[in-house]
Amino acid sequence: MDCRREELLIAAIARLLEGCRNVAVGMLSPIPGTAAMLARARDPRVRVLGILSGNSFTNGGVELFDLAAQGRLDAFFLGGGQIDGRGNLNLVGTGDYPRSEVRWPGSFGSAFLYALVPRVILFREEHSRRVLVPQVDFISAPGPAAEDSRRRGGPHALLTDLALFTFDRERRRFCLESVHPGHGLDEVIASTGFDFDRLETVPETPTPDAETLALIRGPVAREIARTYPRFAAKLFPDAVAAS
Amino acid sequence: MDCRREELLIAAIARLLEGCRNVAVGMLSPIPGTAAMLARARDPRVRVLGILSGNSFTNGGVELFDLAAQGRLDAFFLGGGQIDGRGNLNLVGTGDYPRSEVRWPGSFGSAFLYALVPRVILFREEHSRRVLVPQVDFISAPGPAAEDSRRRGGPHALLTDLALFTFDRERRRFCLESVHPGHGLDEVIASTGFDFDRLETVPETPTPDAETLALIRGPVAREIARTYPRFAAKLFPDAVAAS
Amino acid sequence: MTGNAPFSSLEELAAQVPDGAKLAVPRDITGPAMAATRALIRRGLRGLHLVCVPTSGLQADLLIGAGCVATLETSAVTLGEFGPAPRFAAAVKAGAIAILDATCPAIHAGLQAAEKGIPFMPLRGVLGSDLIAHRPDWRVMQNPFAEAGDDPILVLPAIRPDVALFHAPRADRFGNVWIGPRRELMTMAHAAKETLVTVEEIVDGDLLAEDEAAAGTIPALYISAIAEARSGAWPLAFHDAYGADAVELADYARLARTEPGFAQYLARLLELDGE
Amino acid sequence: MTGNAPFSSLEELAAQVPDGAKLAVPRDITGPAMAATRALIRRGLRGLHLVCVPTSGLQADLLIGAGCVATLETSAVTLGEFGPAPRFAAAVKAGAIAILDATCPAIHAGLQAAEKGIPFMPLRGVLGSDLIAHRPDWRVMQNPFAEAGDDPILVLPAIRPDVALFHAPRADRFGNVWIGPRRELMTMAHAAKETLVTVEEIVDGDLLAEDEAAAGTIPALYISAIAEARSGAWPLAFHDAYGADAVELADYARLARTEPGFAQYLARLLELDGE
Repeated sequence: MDCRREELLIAAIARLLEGCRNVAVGMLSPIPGTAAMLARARDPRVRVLGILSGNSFTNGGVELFDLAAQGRLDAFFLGGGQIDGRGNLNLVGTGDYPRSEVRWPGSFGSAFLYALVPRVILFREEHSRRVLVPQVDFISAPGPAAEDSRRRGGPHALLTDLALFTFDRERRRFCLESVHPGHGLDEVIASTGFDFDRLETVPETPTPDAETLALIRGPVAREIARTYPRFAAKLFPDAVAAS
Repeated sequence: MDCRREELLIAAIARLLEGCRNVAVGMLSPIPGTAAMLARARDPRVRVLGILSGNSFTNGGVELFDLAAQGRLDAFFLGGGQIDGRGNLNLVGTGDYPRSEVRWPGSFGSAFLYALVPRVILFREEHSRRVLVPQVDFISAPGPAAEDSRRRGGPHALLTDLALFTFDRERRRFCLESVHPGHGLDEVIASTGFDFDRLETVPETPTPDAETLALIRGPVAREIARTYPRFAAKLFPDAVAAS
Repeated sequence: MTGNAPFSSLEELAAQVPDGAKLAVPRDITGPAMAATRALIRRGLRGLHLVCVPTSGLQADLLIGAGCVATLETSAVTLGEFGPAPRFAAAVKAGAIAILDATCPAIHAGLQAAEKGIPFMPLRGVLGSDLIAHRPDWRVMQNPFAEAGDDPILVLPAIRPDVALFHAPRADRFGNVWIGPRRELMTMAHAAKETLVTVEEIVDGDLLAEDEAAAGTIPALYISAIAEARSGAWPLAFHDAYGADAVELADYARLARTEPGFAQYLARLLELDGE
Repeated sequence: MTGNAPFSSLEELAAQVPDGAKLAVPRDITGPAMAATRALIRRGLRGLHLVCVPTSGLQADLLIGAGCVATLETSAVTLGEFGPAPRFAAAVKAGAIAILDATCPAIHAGLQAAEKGIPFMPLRGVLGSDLIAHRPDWRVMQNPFAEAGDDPILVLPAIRPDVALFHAPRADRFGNVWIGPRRELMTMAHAAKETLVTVEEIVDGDLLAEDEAAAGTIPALYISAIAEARSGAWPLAFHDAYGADAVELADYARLARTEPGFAQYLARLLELDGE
């Protein structure tokens, strides 16, 4: 079945969300947002929180964080300018802090949500040694420490344009789950700045089946057009025009 | 000038509120409530908070306490089943806690507000050795301790049906300010279960002047009729009928 | 929002409060769920740890009198202008219930700690009160940010109710509940594991669709069950909707002074809702 | 409420932010007072400790570029879909401003501590983040309620702004300000010593008279000054009232990449409001 890069990622994230009830998504995250909407289209008990048009919060900006601390938030997405093999995230900048060579926006809620939300999905399209580094220059949000038994928060998986990894808490290492169609293991190794575990033969990331693609391109596309109009218009012009 | 017991108390409290901006009053406190309204009639910058029809809070029941902790609340009223000479208040009960001989409702916010609101006015109409005791059976809210330099909260004064006291922080004792018309020093001493300071000649509590009485019986009476209808109907039937 | 609104009957709602639950209820003027309280009594609920936010009146007195309460955590219980709460005072004197005396902002702070998922919350004041000596679950610590000298401060553990129960003006068909400015109800819903709500009416439309209504709305995600109960706060007043039933409340205050009088009142009260 | 509503012009309002003030502002989607921000820049404000609640965008970048900011306390600064905030990044690299990097819930917690008049607030998570090493004003302590073993927890000092500044849809003639569900604005007003507000319009009636509007209203007692400013959040979007001015924002993002480009943009911007 012919499927676009974004559709593959959307379907992969929706699989990672299986069994979740409350999923929060940032406003500038159209691919995770679309994936969450796909999960909801499949299971109406799924709630997608934090997208502007959803308006599901009524206690101000603190509510998302309180919700996570109450244990009500099942999944969230984080990225980062740098991600290292221990699962540490850097959203602050490169070089010596505070006078960073490259300064990124800042840590946002990552230092908190990464520790508290059980299924944090790391999503970063660019898969390169610039992003996936041996060690981050600044730890905005740390990967789980060995002794940190109280932590219930992520990481759960890392998804890029090339591959899908899961995270092994015991070993404190990523494990390559699958490589996307059209890419190879060598390319993944060459583009990753840290060591990771893998099976002897790494499967290919499954492409979405016809039913899933129909859902994405139909009702889900129409729904996300309200929240991510530019993204929807680019990716699903037919669905947007029809709605 | 002929004035009723309640009007004398209302005028006395209004004098104690001079210079205050934000005054909070409980719902079952018609005399302090009327006094606060009188203070507002004299100075429109006075805000009277916490009376139901005023509806001045929009953050739920916690807002009064947060307001006090922010330092925005200038005056509040407290009573108590027992008040002792150190300024300790008991709103819990007599005898051995927890199986009190007489159990009162409980401490409400007294333990907090008494420590934080600068001008806490103790108001208890009954002036007797049953109420004004040598030592309370249970300290709901303590009087100021000698070493407690951080405390900014009350007591400021104690007003009863017989007399007005102020509280001396240094000496940790009440000082008799004035005795109400129709009562004498001997009666006050006989009815008070604790020692207190006083001048050689104790003045009489001033009765409200004609202007004050006109304010109380006119605009203030009409205003409080909305919040304390029974109280207003009993005390100011003419004003209530005219409104 | 999704279409899984949890509507139920009063009896189904009452069945969701297990024996021994830590149950949070609002003060009389905020909106206790009185019809649901009768359903709780009718089903013979036992062993409650009742948390009054931050005080209670008729509701606590009824539940205590009916034998539903093992532990009472409150800043006060009173019938207000109708006088003292007689079953409360009698139970405390008899040692029939365990009492955790608090002060209003301490209960708010404990719920806010649970809302924020933090183990404790500091509170100024209260030091020197006998309340502290009788609350082994409270602690006094040094302020870690004190600039100079001794600066003790009270710290309160989070209060995480198993169930929050209250009455509200309306819910929509998605399960969102409008509470207006009575914000402690939102804190209770955020803090509690389950939240049960009775409402005067269930309305069409989406309370979250417009900012005007959303500002006073608890989103459905915090709500476990909703039952429609017209006059659900009776005989208490309910905001602008109806005043207190003064005859009924005076009747209660008079009869509940004795145990047989209370039993007589309760039998009549429970009959009211019929079966 | 009383009739002392503090209405003023934009310039009078801007004059109430002293040099060196700790100024709290909301994130881009909540309603920064952009017209007032231009008035602050025009009057040459200096030495701000800018607290972003909990992030900022155009407003922080403009104030930094114009030299108003000495210290920046924030969880992030970004122009969102228009890209990075160039003056922020340049000032941090050059060491021209002191940066206090935070994480969103830590800023909310600090403000809530000030709202509650407590010296600190605990927060879960964050442990192990380099943020802590660079925030000497934060502390890690043991949870005094830990049931067993080691249980470290971050505690954050109260953030008490000298001034909170934001834009809101409307105020009434008594000085009450309607913010709807954007509750962090109420926390900011409770936490700050003074609160300055610009509004789209001043309406008749009393926002506190009915529960519907009161649920989303900050009472006048917290408000120091109000100035009417139509399109006061421009060029940012303002809820349902108006969208973002994408041409203007793209223009800014492009020009502000260099210091001369920023100067050119700023000169044009300040001319807009005229004198």
